[in-house]
Amino acid sequence: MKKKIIVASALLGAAVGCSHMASYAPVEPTNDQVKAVLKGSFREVGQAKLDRIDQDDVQRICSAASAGKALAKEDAERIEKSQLAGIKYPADGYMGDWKAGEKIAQQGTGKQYSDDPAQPAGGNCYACHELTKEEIAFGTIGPSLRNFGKVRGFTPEVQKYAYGKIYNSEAYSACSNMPRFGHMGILTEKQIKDVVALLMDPQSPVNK
Amino acid sequence: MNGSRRKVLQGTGVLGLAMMAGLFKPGSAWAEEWNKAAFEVKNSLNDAVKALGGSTATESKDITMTSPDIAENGAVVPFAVASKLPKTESIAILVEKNPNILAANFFIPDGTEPWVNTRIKMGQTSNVIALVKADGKYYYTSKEVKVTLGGCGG
Amino acid sequence: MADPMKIRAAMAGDKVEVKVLMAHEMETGQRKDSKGAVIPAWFIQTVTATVNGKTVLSAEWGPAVSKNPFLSFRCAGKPGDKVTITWVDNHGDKRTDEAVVAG
Amino acid sequence: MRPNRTIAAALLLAAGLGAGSPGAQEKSKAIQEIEKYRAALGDDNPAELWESRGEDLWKAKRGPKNASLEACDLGLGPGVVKGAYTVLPKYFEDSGKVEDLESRLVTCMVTLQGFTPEQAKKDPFGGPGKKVPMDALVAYVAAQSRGMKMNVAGTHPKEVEAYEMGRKIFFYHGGPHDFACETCHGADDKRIRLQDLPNLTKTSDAQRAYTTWPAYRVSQGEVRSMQWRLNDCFRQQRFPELEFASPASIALTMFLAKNANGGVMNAPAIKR
Repeated sequence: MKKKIIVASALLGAAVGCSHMASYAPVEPTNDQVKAVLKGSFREVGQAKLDRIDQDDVQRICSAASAGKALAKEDAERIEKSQLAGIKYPADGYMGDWKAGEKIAQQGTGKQYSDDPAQPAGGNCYACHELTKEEIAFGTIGPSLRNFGKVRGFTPEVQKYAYGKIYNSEAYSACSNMPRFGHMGILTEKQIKDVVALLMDPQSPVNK
Repeated sequence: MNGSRRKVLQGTGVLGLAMMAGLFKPGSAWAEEWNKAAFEVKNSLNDAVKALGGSTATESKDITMTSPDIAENGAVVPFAVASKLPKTESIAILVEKNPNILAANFFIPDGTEPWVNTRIKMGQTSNVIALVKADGKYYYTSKEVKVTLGGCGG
Repeated sequence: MADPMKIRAAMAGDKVEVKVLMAHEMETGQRKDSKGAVIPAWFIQTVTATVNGKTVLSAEWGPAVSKNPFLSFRCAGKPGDKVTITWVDNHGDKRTDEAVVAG
Repeated sequence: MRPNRTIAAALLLAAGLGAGSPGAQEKSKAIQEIEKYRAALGDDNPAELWESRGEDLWKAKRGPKNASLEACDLGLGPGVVKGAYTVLPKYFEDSGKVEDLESRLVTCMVTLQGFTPEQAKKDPFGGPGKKVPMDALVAYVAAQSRGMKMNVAGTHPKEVEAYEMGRKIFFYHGGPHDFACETCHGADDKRIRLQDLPNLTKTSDAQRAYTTWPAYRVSQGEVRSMQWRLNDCFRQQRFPELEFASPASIALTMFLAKNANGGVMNAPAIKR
């Protein structure tokens, strides 16, 4: 959207033949230029090192896409394929303890420089999703997950999908807003299973 | 707004002058003694009433407590309490689930409206009680206020 | 030393409505610092309000009153009257400020 | 100001036009109560305590040169405070840099008062028991633009460059959570928990958001500047720490401020 405005003003400059305006025409900095400015503007604190500014392919492509370049179909497919291939499924089933999952869904800390890296990170699901009827303080960046298992069926296939989606959301939807909890080592295998149980256990308040 | 705002004077100066003028006698007329025992009561309304010098409190519809049902942050929860009880002497605000139940107690002399508006901390979702002393007896009303979590890192 | 209060006093019907903002930490004594040590309680314990020298409100507060406290009340008075507010905290620190009732 | 959208949604629901989901009614009730909460905080804003401290600091003779900041040019000429916040960030000839309010104050503390840049940038944010000059100065200066429209020029080549850089930073995904500013602030009508998230790529939301900073945050009992806002967003984005008055922080502020042009300043505001 912004892109269009910039293009329009550049065109206007050219059409009017206004030379000083043309000379001020915005030039979009390259990704490397942006990275250099960021590296010079941030400092390492605690567990947050400067390498967090380095991007993987997914982050680089999705940054360009959100800044105005439409996400190419090939890029989307490439992201989804490569990310799906990297999902490590548990050997002993997908379901953990929904009560532990609820705590993980409530907890917002983890991976910030202000957090103790020795403590497990939270999933902070409620920041973006509606889950249980009881928790009214939920966000709407992601879809409602009320009755997640009840609606989709309490089947092993859906359990596996839920596990994979939490492990690496990019495998199912390129440039999703949702963190790649397993892929990036935010949540452990056990924690992801607990969150799967929160979504998929018939006794979980998500399905009540 | 600015008119009265800007007329703020330096504290020690005023206090010093006032003391010289004999307006304030520290520890006596100008400041109430702080009721330590009442502020140390844990979470019982009855214990708080006793610590304030009463025996029991009766529920009353003549007290209104205005506050949101849900607080966006527990650090600041606005409360306004009004009493229609004749001879209202004091208005207190108590939060059942705070470490100490009594948050604040206001003494209302003749000529002052039995109404106060202030902001209180709440550690978690809790019942909040407005306790009024009127004509020597204690009355109360209460409501639940939910405290919600917020933010993306917390 | 504590910062000055902000006091607004204006007629609201036949009463004076007084609004006060006070600068104070109102530390509960329940919190811990980054090293795990308890931060000692530090809070305003008593508040007294006078109009032309006559007490119109007094209060006792615990640490559950919010940081940078706000207080509003309505008392007898008229434009030009002098409203004086004094607080004393548990360290024995005091602060007194004044405002004139606006017309 | 803020409640329009949610109140409208609540009215729709009340009129029976809302979605049939059983949660819908509760949702609107929760949001209505949050709106009541915000309304109850109203205009009685402890930020006034910072504003008056800031005014005293602005006029106080401080630093090795024992000078006040009263000769500081905040963009509208030396000593002009009224309206200055609406034209910042701005390119300054004397420093050869684009500066937002905070970095401009640093420049003036260095040039007029004789502080070293390190001294001027030290402790930019207050905390429990820690009062810092910067917060108070920011509150004072911003308050002198209350009721005035944001009017950032953004036409000097350096300003254009900063805006473009800020724009790219806004969309820059990184860190363990893949977050960018855009993750939370790139779409309409989103919330995190119960907090509305302004869509900062849209003029009306950008105006509403930018014009209410700096703000007194009741959750912290402190007045927070735009520099703090950005610093703490990046903390929650799981990035390293954004340095105070750094080039990235000023570029991003340029992007946000210019997008808010036309919005009426109402800061310091009071927020959760």
